[in-house]
Amino acid sequence: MKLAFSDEDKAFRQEVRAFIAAELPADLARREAMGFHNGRATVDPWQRKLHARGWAAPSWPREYGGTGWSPIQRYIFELECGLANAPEYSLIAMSMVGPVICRFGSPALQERFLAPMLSGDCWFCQGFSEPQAGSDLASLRTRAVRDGDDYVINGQKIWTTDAHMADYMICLARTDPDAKPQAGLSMIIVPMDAPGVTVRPIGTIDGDAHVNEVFLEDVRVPAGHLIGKPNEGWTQAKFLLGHERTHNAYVGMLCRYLARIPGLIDDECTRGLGPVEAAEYRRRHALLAIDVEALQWSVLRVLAGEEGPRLNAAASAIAIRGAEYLLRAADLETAILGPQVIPRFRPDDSLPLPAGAPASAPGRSTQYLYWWAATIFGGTDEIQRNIIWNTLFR
Amino acid sequence: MKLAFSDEDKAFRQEVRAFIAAELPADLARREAMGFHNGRATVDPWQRKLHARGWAAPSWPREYGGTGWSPIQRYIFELECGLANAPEYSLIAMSMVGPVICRFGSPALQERFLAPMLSGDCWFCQGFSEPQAGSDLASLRTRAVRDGDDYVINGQKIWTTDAHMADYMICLARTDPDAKPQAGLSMIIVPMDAPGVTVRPIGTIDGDAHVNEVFLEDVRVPAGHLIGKPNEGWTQAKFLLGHERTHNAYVGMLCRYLARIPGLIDDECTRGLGPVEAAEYRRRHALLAIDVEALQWSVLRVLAGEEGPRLNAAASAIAIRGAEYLLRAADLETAILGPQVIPRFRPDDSLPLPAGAPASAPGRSTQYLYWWAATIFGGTDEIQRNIIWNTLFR
Amino acid sequence: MDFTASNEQEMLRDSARRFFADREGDRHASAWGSYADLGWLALVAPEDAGGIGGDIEDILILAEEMGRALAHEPYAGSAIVAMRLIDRTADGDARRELLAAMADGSIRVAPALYEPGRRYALSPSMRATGDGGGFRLSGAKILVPGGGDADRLLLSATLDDGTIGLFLVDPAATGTTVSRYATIDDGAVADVAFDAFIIGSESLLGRIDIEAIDDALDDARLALCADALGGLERAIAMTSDYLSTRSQFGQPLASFQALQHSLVEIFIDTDSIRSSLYQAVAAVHDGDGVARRRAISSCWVKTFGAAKRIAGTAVHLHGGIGMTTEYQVGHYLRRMMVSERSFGDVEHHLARYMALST
Amino acid sequence: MDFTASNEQEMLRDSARRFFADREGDRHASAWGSYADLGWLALVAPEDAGGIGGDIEDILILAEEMGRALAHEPYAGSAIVAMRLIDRTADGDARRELLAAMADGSIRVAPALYEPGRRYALSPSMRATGDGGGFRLSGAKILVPGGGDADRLLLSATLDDGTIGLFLVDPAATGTTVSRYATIDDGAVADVAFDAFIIGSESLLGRIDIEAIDDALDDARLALCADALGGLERAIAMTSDYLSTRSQFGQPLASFQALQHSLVEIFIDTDSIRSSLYQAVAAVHDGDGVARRRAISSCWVKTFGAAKRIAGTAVHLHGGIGMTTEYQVGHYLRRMMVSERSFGDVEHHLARYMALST
Repeated sequence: MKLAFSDEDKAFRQEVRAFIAAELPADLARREAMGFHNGRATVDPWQRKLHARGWAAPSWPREYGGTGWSPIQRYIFELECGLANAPEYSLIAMSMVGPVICRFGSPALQERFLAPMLSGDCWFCQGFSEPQAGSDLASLRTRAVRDGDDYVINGQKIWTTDAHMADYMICLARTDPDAKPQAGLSMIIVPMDAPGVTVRPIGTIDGDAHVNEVFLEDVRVPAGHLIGKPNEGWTQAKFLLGHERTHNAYVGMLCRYLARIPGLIDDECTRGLGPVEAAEYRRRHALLAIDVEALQWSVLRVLAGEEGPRLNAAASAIAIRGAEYLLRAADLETAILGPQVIPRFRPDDSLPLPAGAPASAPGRSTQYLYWWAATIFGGTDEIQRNIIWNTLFR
Repeated sequence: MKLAFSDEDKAFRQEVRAFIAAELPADLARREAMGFHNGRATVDPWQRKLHARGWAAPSWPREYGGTGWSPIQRYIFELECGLANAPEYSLIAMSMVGPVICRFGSPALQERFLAPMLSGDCWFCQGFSEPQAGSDLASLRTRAVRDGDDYVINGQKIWTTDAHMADYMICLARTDPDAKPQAGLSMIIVPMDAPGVTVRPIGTIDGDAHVNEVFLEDVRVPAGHLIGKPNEGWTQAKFLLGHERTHNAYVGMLCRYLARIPGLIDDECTRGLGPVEAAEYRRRHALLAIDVEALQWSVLRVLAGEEGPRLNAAASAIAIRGAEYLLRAADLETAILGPQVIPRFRPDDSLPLPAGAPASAPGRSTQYLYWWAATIFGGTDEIQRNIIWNTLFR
Repeated sequence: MDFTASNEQEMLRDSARRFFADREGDRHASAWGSYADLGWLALVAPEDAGGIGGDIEDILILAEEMGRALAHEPYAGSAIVAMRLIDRTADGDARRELLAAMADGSIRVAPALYEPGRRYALSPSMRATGDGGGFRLSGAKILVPGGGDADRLLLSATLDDGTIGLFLVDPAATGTTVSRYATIDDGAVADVAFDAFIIGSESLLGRIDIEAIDDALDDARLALCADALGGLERAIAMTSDYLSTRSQFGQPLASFQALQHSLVEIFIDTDSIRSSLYQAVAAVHDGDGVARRRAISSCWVKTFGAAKRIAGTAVHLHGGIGMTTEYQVGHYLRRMMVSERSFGDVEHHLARYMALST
Repeated sequence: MDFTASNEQEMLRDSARRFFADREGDRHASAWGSYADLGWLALVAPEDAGGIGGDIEDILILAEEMGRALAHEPYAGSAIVAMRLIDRTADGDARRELLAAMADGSIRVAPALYEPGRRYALSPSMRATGDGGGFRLSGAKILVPGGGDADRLLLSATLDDGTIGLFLVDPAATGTTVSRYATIDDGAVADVAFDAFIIGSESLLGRIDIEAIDDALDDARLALCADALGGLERAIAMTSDYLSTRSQFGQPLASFQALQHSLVEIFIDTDSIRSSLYQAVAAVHDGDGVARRRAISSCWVKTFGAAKRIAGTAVHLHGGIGMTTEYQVGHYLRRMMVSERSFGDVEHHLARYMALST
């Protein structure tokens, strides 16, 4: 038992930090810090820098163009990106779809998709959720029927992040209607410009635009777009969802909040925030920092495999706390800023700020509202608690 | 809708306050404030004063020697007693058993028991809970078998508050073993000195002595000790438990804590408590006071019958919050006193205090630990939540 | 002590509920004229100015329904705050005529009290410098509720002698810049800037001190608490319905004890807000100024210390659908975020409560 | 980064667990001699004084087992604090001999640092006035862990020149009054009063500043956190067992989702304490004094900010039986109450954390 970062880890952290400091465009960092959902045009330049450095895909195997980093190195990279307001580039493609194609895809699929994903020329969205199947993938209804050399897909997906700007969807569809609910699923790559694909944005209460409904009507895709073998979609989906077990801890985002909040408090003290209130907000910041310090080590324990058979439970635990702490962080920021977060700011920050709003205000309410979704997606808190109970105590 | 205390209510409050100020023995108040469980010898003088004033039984009908007060007057009385560190006299006899005897008991039973209860010469304990039936009275196993002019009782009761100093137990026992679980119960008065009754104190983690196991082995009591008709025990028990729906809000005790805490903080500031910590404790006190102000009006709403059909749900809600707030209040007191609450103080305060302990320290840890029991007895928080769900949302 | 609504109060509640139900599809059109027609503006106005001078209970019954219905009219600002301020400050015929015109809806007045970078401070840094017979106004007011739609602005400014004057000005006049914008809960506010704007002496309604301004806000604060209460009760009812109708893993959501208990928890919290509102109303009737202010801050802390968590839990219990703008429950969460920082926030009122407790 | 216990560490844990299991029925008899025999005292002593100079990880593994077993020996005080203080303060042969005697159990030393009415202040108001060749001690120390059973007291006193001296005194000598009493968790402490007690100059081990005293407490603080962690993990395991075996309303308690989720919640909190302990250990290894102190206070706040609630929930989930002294789970709650205020409480450490964060 040796609980310390190695010298190599520390050197790696410095290397990442130096790279980000040199290469991250200042305006991108500013927009990322606001917290609105940025479009491809905004974040693509960063992906190209990462690609040039060989760091485009931290979670892919090295032989497919990934970095080959250890889990601890990936953790450090993610944390430093979070702290420096560097965006997570195309999370679904890089952290979920990519590893699935590397692991299960045919050489032809790998040839076709992996390189463009690395260079930022190919975005994916993830077509899992459906209107009648929130956290319950076994009840998916979208069907893919083999017809000659094609699959013909019919169905509806919902909560599809980035569908409006993705090139492809990785679609979980039922290919064997007679099999048991989990056995008849397959994963198929669907071009978003295929005839029969309709994307309808879903307005969400945070006022940002990021999730969609996707309607699939007689969508025809070549059979070669099937990943792996027919009806192994459940296995692939579990691999995909399990691949980023620690992502839902959001430690990068949390550290970004923690780093920013003391300055916000100081600023607001010059704009009417009283010393008693400021002391209370500093106290809340410290309590959150203490919780996040523990959360970071919970993540490290999972990454280092310390948890052993308890891995599922540990991953659920950090997802629950990650969402909870994000809400606390965002709530604290909006409390510090007080009435200044009332205006509806636009993701397009070309509009002038209202007279009462400092540059730190835009995005703060949006993020607070959005993090309520973090208690839902990827399995609600209640489902995570069920997982923990079943894994450890039943 | 008129949300204010009437002039009569205000005058009544002054009258109660004046009576307590004149009559409550100072040493009794001091001991009561410590929070240990006081014995009969300590509290009997207070009951005699109340009896002399005609205030011995606030919750009995006037024709049986009760006060005939309105629910609001009873509330005011309880609150003022709480604030002034006046003890609750023999709660089980006065608030539960008495009303049951008034309502269901034969004239002979009323004749025999009510007057001695008023004068403090007859204490009751309540024999409901059993080892295999915590919050689930339907599964009680104690049996009472009619044998000539007697009932012969066998069984075991647990968590019996005051059994060690009571004259009688009101015992819920199964008189018809063939009836449905709830239908075959009866309530029988058992003299604690009857042969076959054994009382064994249960040590509890708070270090105080108040609950017991009671073993009943071939205990023979006259059939006239049956309250009401055979097998109507379930109805009587519901009447009894429903009679003091607002008692578990503990507003008197909570107001006592709230009144005391600012002085504790001031005192500790002279004994090393820093200004930052003191400010935090004052803040917690204010937040608790705000919660208790609302709780008091929740109680008033129940007392005034505003809740209508939601009465059960409202009673459960105030029980949940009452226990929660007691724990917060007691936790706050122990936090303020810091290391000074570590010693095990004795209920018998004749022992000298340790050098580090101020007079305010004894009883503080004991009460904190004891209030965890408030989340259990009278139905756990979980059972209360089930009641609310079933009443309002199912 | 009487907790039962009178017949008149029941009628008021029913008519409000019916009114909002009827215009459900048309929620964003202005209803100020209807508010006047229904007597809801007169309810706030004093009797000697043609108003009804309604009890605080009546006003809160209305506010509760406005919250349930997510009404966007600036009732707390343009009815309660504006009328209370004018009632205390203006005199004689000017007072009576203005209040009567506000009560019948012919003049809509928006209170402009807050300034950029000054959080909840009520002491105006805006100056009204004597200029000939009138005044020269310089400075800005922000987050004026309904400020883009009002006929007049009621604003506070510091006079040359250091006292505070309350002015009634026309936002359409030259020298004022009104910037209207939306709030996150679909409400409309405005920032207003004055650049050496010249007004006549008749614009000065009277002088007022900060404590009196704060007192004028207090009824509006209770109205926002009642508004939140109405919204939260509705959000809970929607959630209860949703849990009963929706299934997952082959079982109705309502059959899961964890979800039952979550809903019960926010029910208890919401019902406690009603109790807190009642204690504040009792303090209003009791007449002691310190006790009243303390009780209102108590209610504010109780309400908005819990409101976002309650509404957010209702969203959470709905799952994804709760996050969408097409579904109503998430709108309550946004509304709580705005209300809780409208006349001071939780920390502001906790500090006021503590200061008044010693 | 390596989270796996070494073979030696596994053996240490196993032997401790076995030791405490064997003496389960005899928990209140003193086991200090056995601690010495098992090498647990030497583990804390530096190598150059015949000790093992164990890693902090090893000490915490032991402390965890002591917490699980509700051991009453004052290990944090008489082993960790006393040895760390002596190691830093005494010199030469005196230091080596004393530490060696403590490591083999032949001398038991209780640290006496806290004073009446001074909460967690480490600056002694007790005076050691020069008197001939020696000193005259006046004042009192309180809550000395194991102070009634120790061979020597290690106490801090202010010297004539204002610096702080660390003294080793015999509690049995004339002029000292030792009052032994029980704590709420069945531990034994003592108050010690000195009335113009005369001691020789050899009693002064050396001088020390407040920061160094505080640093000497830090390993003991981590030990108390580990002790709490071990106890809480055991309380959760007991609760899980209880829920599986006990039925109510005809169903096993473990089948109720609300109870499942309560247990899961305290499991998550307890497991987070382990993570927090690990971050503190990493900071100890890292060597930066400010970061170390900050990380230890972070761990303390994390541990004792949650410990009572976790243990109390375990009691609650047991129902009435959890409140009884015959059953073990409630003892953990009492132990948390004592530990959390042993070397500073949550607010004390939050203040230290914040002061070190700026």
